[in-house]
Amino acid sequence: MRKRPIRTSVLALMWMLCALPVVRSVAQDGLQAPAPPSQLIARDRPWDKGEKIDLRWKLSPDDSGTIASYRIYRSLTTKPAEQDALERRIEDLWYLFEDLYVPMFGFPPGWPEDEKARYEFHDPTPEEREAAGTRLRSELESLLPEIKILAKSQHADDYDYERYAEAAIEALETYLAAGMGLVEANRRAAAAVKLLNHEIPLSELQKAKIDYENAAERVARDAVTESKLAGLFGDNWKEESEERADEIPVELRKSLLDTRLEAELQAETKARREIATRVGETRWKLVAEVEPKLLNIRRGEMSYTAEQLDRHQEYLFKVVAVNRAEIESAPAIAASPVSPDRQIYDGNRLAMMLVTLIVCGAVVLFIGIARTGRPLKVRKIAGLSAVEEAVGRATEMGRSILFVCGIQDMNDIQTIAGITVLSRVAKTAAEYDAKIEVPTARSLVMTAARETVQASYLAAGRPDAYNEDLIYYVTDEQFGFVAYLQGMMSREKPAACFYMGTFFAESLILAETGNSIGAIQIAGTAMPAQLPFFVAACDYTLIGEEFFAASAYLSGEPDQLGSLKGQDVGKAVVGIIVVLGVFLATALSVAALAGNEVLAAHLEEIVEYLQRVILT
Amino acid sequence: MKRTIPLLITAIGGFVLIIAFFSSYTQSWGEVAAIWFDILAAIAFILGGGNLMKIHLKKISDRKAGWAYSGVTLIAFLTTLIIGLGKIGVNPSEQFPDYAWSGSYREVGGPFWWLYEFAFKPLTATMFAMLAFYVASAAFRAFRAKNIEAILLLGTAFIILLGRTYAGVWVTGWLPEWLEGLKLENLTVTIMKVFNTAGNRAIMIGIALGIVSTSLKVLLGVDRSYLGGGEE
Amino acid sequence: MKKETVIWTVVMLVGALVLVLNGALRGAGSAYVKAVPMQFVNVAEPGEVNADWIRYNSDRAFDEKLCTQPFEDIPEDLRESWVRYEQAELGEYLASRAADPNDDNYRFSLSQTLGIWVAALFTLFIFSFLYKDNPFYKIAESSVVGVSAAYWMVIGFWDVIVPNLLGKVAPAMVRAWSIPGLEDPPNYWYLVPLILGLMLLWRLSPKGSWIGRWPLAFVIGTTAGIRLIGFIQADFLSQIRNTVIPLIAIDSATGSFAFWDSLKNLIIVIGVLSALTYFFFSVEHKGVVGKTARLGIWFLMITFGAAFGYTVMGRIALFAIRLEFLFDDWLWLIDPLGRRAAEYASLLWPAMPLLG
Amino acid sequence: MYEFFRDLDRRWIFLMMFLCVAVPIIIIGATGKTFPEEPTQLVRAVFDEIENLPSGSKVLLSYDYDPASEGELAPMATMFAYHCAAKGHKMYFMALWPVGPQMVDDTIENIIKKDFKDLKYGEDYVNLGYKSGYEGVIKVIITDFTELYSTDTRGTPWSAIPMCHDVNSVQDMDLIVNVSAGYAGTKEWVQYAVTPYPKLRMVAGCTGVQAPLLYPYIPQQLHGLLGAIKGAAEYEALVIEAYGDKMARKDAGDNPLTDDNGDYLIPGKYTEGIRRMGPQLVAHLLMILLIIVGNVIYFVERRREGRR
Repeated sequence: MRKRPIRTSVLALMWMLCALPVVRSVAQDGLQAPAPPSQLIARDRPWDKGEKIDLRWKLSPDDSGTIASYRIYRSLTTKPAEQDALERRIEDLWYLFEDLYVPMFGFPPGWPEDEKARYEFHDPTPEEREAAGTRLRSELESLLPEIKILAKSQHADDYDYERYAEAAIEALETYLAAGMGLVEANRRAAAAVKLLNHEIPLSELQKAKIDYENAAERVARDAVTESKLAGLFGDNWKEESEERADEIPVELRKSLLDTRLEAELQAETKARREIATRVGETRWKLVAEVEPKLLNIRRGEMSYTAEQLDRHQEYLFKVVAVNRAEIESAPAIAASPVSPDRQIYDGNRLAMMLVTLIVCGAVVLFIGIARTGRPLKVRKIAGLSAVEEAVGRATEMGRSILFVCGIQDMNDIQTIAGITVLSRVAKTAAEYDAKIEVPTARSLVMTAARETVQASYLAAGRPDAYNEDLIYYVTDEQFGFVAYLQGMMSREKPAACFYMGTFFAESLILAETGNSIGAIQIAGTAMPAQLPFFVAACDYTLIGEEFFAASAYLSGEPDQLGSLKGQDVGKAVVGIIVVLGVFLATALSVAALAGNEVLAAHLEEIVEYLQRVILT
Repeated sequence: MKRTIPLLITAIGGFVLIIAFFSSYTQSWGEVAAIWFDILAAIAFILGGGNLMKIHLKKISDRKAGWAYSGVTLIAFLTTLIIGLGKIGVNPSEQFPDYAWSGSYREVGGPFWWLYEFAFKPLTATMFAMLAFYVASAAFRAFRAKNIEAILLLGTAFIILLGRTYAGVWVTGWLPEWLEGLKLENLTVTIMKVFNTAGNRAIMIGIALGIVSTSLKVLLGVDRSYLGGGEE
Repeated sequence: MKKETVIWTVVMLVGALVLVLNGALRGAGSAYVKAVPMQFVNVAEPGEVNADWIRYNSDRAFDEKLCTQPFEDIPEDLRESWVRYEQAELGEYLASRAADPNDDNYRFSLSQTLGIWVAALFTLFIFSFLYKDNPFYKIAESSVVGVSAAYWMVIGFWDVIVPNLLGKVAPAMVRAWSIPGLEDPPNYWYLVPLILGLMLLWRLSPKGSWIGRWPLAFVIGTTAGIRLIGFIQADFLSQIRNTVIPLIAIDSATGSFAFWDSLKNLIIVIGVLSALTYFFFSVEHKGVVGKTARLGIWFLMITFGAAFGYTVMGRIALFAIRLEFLFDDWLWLIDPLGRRAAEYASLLWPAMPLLG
Repeated sequence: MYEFFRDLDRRWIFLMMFLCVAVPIIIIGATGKTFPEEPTQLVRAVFDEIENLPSGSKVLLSYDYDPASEGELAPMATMFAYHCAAKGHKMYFMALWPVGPQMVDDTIENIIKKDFKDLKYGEDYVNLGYKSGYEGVIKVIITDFTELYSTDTRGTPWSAIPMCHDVNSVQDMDLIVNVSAGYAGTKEWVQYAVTPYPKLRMVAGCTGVQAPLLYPYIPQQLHGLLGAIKGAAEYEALVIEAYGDKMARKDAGDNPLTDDNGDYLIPGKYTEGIRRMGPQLVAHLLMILLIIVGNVIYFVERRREGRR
């Protein structure tokens, strides 16, 4: 009787939804470029990790029917000019080191003769050495302060490479102090500069340049190699040549090398020339293409959040409108470049934090209530009353109890839950004077289980009965552990078996073996895939959440029982959110079916907010 | 002291990680803690391995029943350990041919690989394969239609078992098109997508709540059995 | 009991005889390898701190002057070589022998042949437990415990301790010893797990074993923190999100009402809510709650049945593979992959006409 | 009779199970005869997803499994590679499991190098290898491959691999194919790749244990699924139906060989799944029989008790 008014009002609401006016837009294809969007504003997104920028713009004044979508571009920004120049100087310095090494110090002893020919260097005269050394020294001295500034700059800090810069500076200073004569100092200095050069992150433009050069080089190389090796090995020259390398004549190797070097040089020159013509032009990268939704059109503006940005770069954005004939409008460009900032609090996780606080708060609250001594009612769980019975039976029969805390390590909550159950079972066992055996698959679990069982024996007032050797490590390997358990169970025939923790495929092997020796078996796990096997083969199974509740039940302490009430609050929260969400989603599809686009659009926004923001 | 400090360590470690999760600067702390855990677990191998040796040596020296098998275990353990830790019979890696220790200890063709391929793998895989037998005996023994719950369990298993072989096609292949949804292979899909989804979801939500409350109990010191019982 | 022993002894002797004959006459269970020479050349530029080794016969080798001479002529300190053995099939071995009797690239491998026999025997030993516990199973069990415990220790050492602990605390040492490519600078934060680890080992000393509780407390605390957050994010919220579905579904293709999808959605929502009711601890399962919880159990049972059915498939496949190993690699009874020449293909050829 | 079954020693069941698997393996292994496969909707969806892409499309194949699950998954991995190669797609192999690259190499050696000799490494297929980090890898490469994959497994720089020139991220792929044995695997690909980027298409092959947990994602996030060995077998049947003439053993004149019925002679490596379905079918029937017998005993027992 009580429910009828609600049902009636829901029906009435749905009827009203269907009756709302319908908005339709007339599609009109234009061949001309659409009018551009305007007032593009780019702002750092507040409360994020420093990787997002919010964009907002006014829609193109053209009819919404003709605009298919908006394309968002961002510029491939370069670093500040000074930064770029410094990088280039460091690069040059590296080449200088390379070029000067041999003229300064001659070839290292034992260097093969034809290797010397490869460098086209002669053993330098003392004057040449002197000159080269002076030049290197002056270059270095002028550059060192700049490198120091770089190493201390915000830039280095951000990219976390100042340690390399520091190491490089140290090596270079040693080098300058040591003079020119030390081969080892020179080597280390060269390596230091190379390191520095290597560690400076490239801008996107530079990356593109390098890619282009590499590609040109590779094409040139393959073109030379393929014709020659294909003649020798046929179509599959690449694999074949690697397998039958011994058959490649030495002369062919030599001529290949020469022609390749030549071709590479040409290709690189050509690539550099081509790149040079492109430098200076602004390059845009398409970030996304978004379609305006009904609500956007009504509001006349749209927004988008550019993600996955680098917080050390500055970005310029532009937005263009695209009509149905795929023609782009003139762009709306943001006034100035922005770079994303990082804030200490991650706002994406606000909703999650609230949920965490509610769920945890409920548990804490009920534990608190329980401590005040108010009685708490909780229902019974069948499997748990069997614990005492199982221990008792083992004592009667004079056989042992087997307890397995799963096969995972202590970084799994199920193992911890298993250990807490163990503490209660061990206490009961100590009181009954039954022998309890705990083989473990992890060393840390063995350690923790020993602590636990020892304490339980102490609590039961029988510390002398505790035997450390009954809690032992077998092997980390899942099936090695099971092979051992299977053999052990069939030989020692424990009267009661507990499986409490994370189990995988071994669940059924254990349960079946236990069954064949006629043991009472009680299992508890939160592995959905293994539950059916325990349910089928064990006497009692604690399913999922019941397993975590077990230790609270077994302890019987009021504050532990309080946590169960807290969990129930969590479930109630789930129920409320699900019912609410389902209602909204249903209303959305009813509105859509009825053709009420405006209402549908509003509802869609709400449902999306629920799913994308609150429940993420 | 002996109990208060560990409780403090637990609470601080846990709550710091929870708070760290919500700040942009400290989100990676969880991963660091996971790496540290791996290191701790690897060091703990010394405890586990030592314990293994101790137990078996004791069995041998006591001449307990079956002490010879302890000998087998010890020999297998030590052989594998020495070959593996010593990278015996392993070639250097291809990038660094001049570093004798740079090769992979698992190199194909090496002695450690041999132990893996011809002892570790067949032994563990065969243990795994024994499940085929246990599944059969469990099906025979445990799947009895005692009540509605049991009927649902075995009925579903029945449909899936049939639906996932050619037998399913034989049994219901004659159904007309408008009853296509009842063909076993399609029924299988419906069961999986609807009932199985609903059940699994409820279990997962429940487990998540159970884990939250267990974690909280541990962090708040309500449940401190792992440190040894209630009293100081 | 005596009779059983006699029967088993006879069965085993006959079996062993057949195996030996099968191995000796047909070569069953033998393995072959292909020898691949591995030749490396150091092509580092002068002044380069690190050596730059490349395969003598790789693609890159054609860009290096050093490789334009026969391998033997390269200065000794600039080259390294050894032989790698790859697994090969009998078919390849026979083919290479037929083409050139002196070709020793393909060889018979004693160690791997032995390996196949060991693996096959271990497989049988483990299966023998299905009959009953016996000494063979005990041998297999003891071996697997020993081998696997050591195996995981070795992995823990080379994959965790060396790169993640030593590599962070003393990178220079590790670089000079086993990971020459290691680039990271020292990170002394990793002394924390090292110290915790040492505290853990304190348990071995007779006094002050309580120190071992500190690392344990750290582990349990951090685990609780990480899992609490992780499960709320991954399971709790995402499963609720997936359950927010319309009870009136729309066919995305036609835009009209979809009856069957709506029904499915309804069942899912009811299923989730009723199964959650089953897990309620505060209320006894009586009355409306009891009925809802009962419905919840039904959903759970269907879930379990489905999981059971699917898992069975995997388990049988695993067993089939062990048998294929025995029949194919070891006994050479079958040859579905065509790895051996026709005359080795099957022992069953006399029975072929019968099998059709 | 009833007493015999009631007190049945489980070793009899073990023996039956052994025979049900061993006999079909030997018969199928010796005769090459197999059961026919009737592909189901989900498997057909997987096949269509690859088949309907225009030739030359980019397909990312992530092999996330290890030797322990090879039995169920290797046939799928083989067939995925064959199908993509036969259709002329560009294949980008990668792995989230440490041993995954070996699985990829096996596939490349046995399938691509043997049966598609004209495909070139780096132009038609590439092995990007393994990166550690589980789902973290997916989260990164979904927006940028080069952040993790600066080279392929052979050490070739990304920019030097021709087929990678127009690839920036997973989003540039026309299809993701995943072979998965657990974590990290299909679930993570769905969660971190397809869910945030719904334009991506994805099909997967997984072990039987995983399948129940993946069904909730079909068909919105996962566009096709091969579940366990059965899925593999059905998929094999579909590919053989479409490409049997290419796949079959060839005579000296490079013409496909056929058997007496006019069916193509397919090499054993392409029928692994179909062959394994023989023991699977018989074993499933045994399981069903056991459940029925078990229940008959139960009801007889109950009736007798009731009579008492």
